[in-house]
Amino acid sequence: MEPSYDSEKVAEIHRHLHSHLPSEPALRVKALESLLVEKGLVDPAALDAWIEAYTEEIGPKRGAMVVARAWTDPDFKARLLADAGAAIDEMGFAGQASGHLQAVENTDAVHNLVVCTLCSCYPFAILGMAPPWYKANEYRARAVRDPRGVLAEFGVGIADAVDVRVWDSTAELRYMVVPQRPAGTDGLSVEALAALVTRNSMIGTHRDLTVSGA
Amino acid sequence: MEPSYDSEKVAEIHRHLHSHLPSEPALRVKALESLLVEKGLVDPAALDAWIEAYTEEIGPKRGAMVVARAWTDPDFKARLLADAGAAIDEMGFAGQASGHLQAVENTDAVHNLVVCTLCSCYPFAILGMAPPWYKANEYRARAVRDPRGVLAEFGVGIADAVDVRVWDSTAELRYMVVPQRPAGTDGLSVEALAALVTRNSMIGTHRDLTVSGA
Amino acid sequence: MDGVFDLGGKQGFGPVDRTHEDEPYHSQADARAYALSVAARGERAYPIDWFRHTRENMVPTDYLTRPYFDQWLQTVVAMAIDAGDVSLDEVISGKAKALSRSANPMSVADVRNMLTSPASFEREANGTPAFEVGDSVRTDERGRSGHTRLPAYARGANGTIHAYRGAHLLPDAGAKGEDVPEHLYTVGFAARDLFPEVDNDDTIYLDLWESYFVSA
Amino acid sequence: MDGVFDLGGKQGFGPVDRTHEDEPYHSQADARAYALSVAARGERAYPIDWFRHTRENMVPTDYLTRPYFDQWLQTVVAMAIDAGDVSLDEVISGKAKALSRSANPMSVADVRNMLTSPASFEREANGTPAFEVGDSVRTDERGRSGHTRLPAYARGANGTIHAYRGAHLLPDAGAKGEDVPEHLYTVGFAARDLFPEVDNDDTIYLDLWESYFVSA
Repeated sequence: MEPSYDSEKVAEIHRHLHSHLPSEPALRVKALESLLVEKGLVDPAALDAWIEAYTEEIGPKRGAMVVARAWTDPDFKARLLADAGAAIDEMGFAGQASGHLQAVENTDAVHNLVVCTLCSCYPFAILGMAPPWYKANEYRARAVRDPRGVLAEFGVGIADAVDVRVWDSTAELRYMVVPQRPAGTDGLSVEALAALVTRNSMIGTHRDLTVSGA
Repeated sequence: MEPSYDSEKVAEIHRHLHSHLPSEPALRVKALESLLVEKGLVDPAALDAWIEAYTEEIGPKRGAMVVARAWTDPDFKARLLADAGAAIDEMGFAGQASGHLQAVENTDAVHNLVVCTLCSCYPFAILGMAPPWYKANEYRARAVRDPRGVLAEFGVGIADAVDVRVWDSTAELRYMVVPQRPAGTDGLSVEALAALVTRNSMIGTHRDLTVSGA
Repeated sequence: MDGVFDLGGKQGFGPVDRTHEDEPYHSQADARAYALSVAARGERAYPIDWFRHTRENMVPTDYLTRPYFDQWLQTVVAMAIDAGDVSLDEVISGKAKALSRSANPMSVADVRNMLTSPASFEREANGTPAFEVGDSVRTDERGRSGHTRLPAYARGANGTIHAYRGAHLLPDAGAKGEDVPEHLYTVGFAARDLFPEVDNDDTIYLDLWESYFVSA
Repeated sequence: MDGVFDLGGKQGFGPVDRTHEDEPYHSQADARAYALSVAARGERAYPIDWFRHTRENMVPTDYLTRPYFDQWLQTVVAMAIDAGDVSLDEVISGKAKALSRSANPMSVADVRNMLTSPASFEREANGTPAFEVGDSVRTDERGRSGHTRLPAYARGANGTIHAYRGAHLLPDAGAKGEDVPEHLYTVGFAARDLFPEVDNDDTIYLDLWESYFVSA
């Protein structure tokens, strides 16, 4: 059958699941996995492929490579800021949720921060799995209302003169922050530069990258 | 000391209590009772007095007496609709949350329903303890948005031609509904009439009272 | 304040559960929690809106999942800790270090008195009310940062003055320990103006203070 | 839809917990729940906004308390029950009565393909965009009854068009199984226009569809 697209119907299904599935998350997941596999709706090999993809292959190192290249290749940086989806495709990184990727650049006068207040959308293909805090109620609630307070909790102080720009990515556009290149990195290779780029700097909860990579 | 009136401070206190008090409600209450009594902040005899007041003495029978009198005494009814707080004081029922009581009358063309969406305010002195559903998220969320749907769940069908008036009692005014007197009750005493008045009819989740009192 | 407590009109909530509806207390713990929360407020005449605002600042998931009087009790304890009548350490350890300096607990006579003495929140007005019955009003669009009593569902909405109620203490000020009387009105809103799916002529009434309106 | 999921700007939430931030999955169950929720969507190309709307219709306290991918998994299972691929009885009992008639599960090759093929939500536009970069816009006041992507904190607010993004599938229609392309804009809002306590010049950007605006 086709989906009903009926809010009331799925709400009622959720209430049944709430009442009848195990309340412990691990048991609930196990029960559902057994059934979905038994029904033939899920191939166990596909499960392993999904898990491994984000354990072994896809993670914030991709984003870091993109940033490092942008720091060292002005033409690439221009392409990245104009159409990030196409630019990461050049590097073989196109994938989940990267179709409408936007890159936003930090400067001395601007700090960017990314959130999705409605459901935790995230650019998987370029940053891997979102950290738990990105998906947490606290971050979703506070990032738009008190970004400077949230940043302070991450150890990031923002001077009054710096404008904070919060990107609430609730449509299909996804955002990555291009952090500023740290001082004292003139001689470093692209690979060495990429090693300095933290995942949080590409979400915006880290600002000042350092040569020690902290 | 005086209260700080500092939102952040009490929010932080709540987070500590969340983390450190027993998660089981009965154990939490027991632990707090022991401490408050030991600190001398609470007199156990006062606790018993509060509990007994709403078990033995104050309950929806009071509201029912008010309604029955209004049905049989037009002057009292006029006073009740003009100033319910003063009218119930005549009957010795003034008490908690009755200082700004309002009575709203059901008619063939109007049905009234009472809720407090912000915190479950309720006219204790005249109706006793609020039922759990009145304090529940579901009732608070839905009574203003879908009163007819909520009423249907209570077995109350409202004809399209009848206007529903929802009183969201978020200030210090409290509301009681004066239900319609059922047919076939001409010869009944005030006491017998009062026995027909249900608590839910005075909140508005019951409409058609019957001589069998159902 | 915007928060999860502002439940009016929120969708996704299921049927109303009517369990225990005919007992004054749904459990022994419920009865004790109620009594403790009213008795422990005793000597201090906390403004009612400081109580409400302290409750609003509970951990949001506790607010939505814990029993009602259990929340009252935790709120009263949080207010007592804030005011220094008991320490956080004492509450967490369960061990009283000393009698409270301010201990003068509510007596049974106090209880009897409270049970027969309704509080009034009406005060002498400052100036005349700006609106009359029948006037159109529009509510504030964005709410207030602190405690306030204009629910989110009725913000930025057009309504009609149904009644003038005198000057009552403004909750926004009460939650800060200030007594500020302000004109209070009952306002009727067409349900169809508040909720997009409504197709009837039902009316929602709210009691709102004059400063919650932006224009006539 | 108004619901607890619309968290932006809600107050009362405490510090951000950074536990497990450096592992892709915070537990084995988290990893399995993720994989199941993406693999079980397999053959059916559910509109992304039907998935989101089904998640929004979870029991509200589950939404706020359960792990993220655990919610995804329950959402996918609810969609599968709704579509008849598995019955509620089977899910509750844990006993499959028969192979799903439609069973044609996602293969490893399908996974590899999805991992390298970004979906596009851009479509041919119907007509020209009504707004240009720099235009002032005002968002809808009251929201929509069903799924929509205008957060409550940005309703009834004035903003400025920052960029035009082409015509994208409208989420409100997608949640009903309809493909409706509509002009999409990135809109900047002064934080001080959204939240009363803000006293800086920060900006909040949202990607909003043309029908979310009420006037220029």
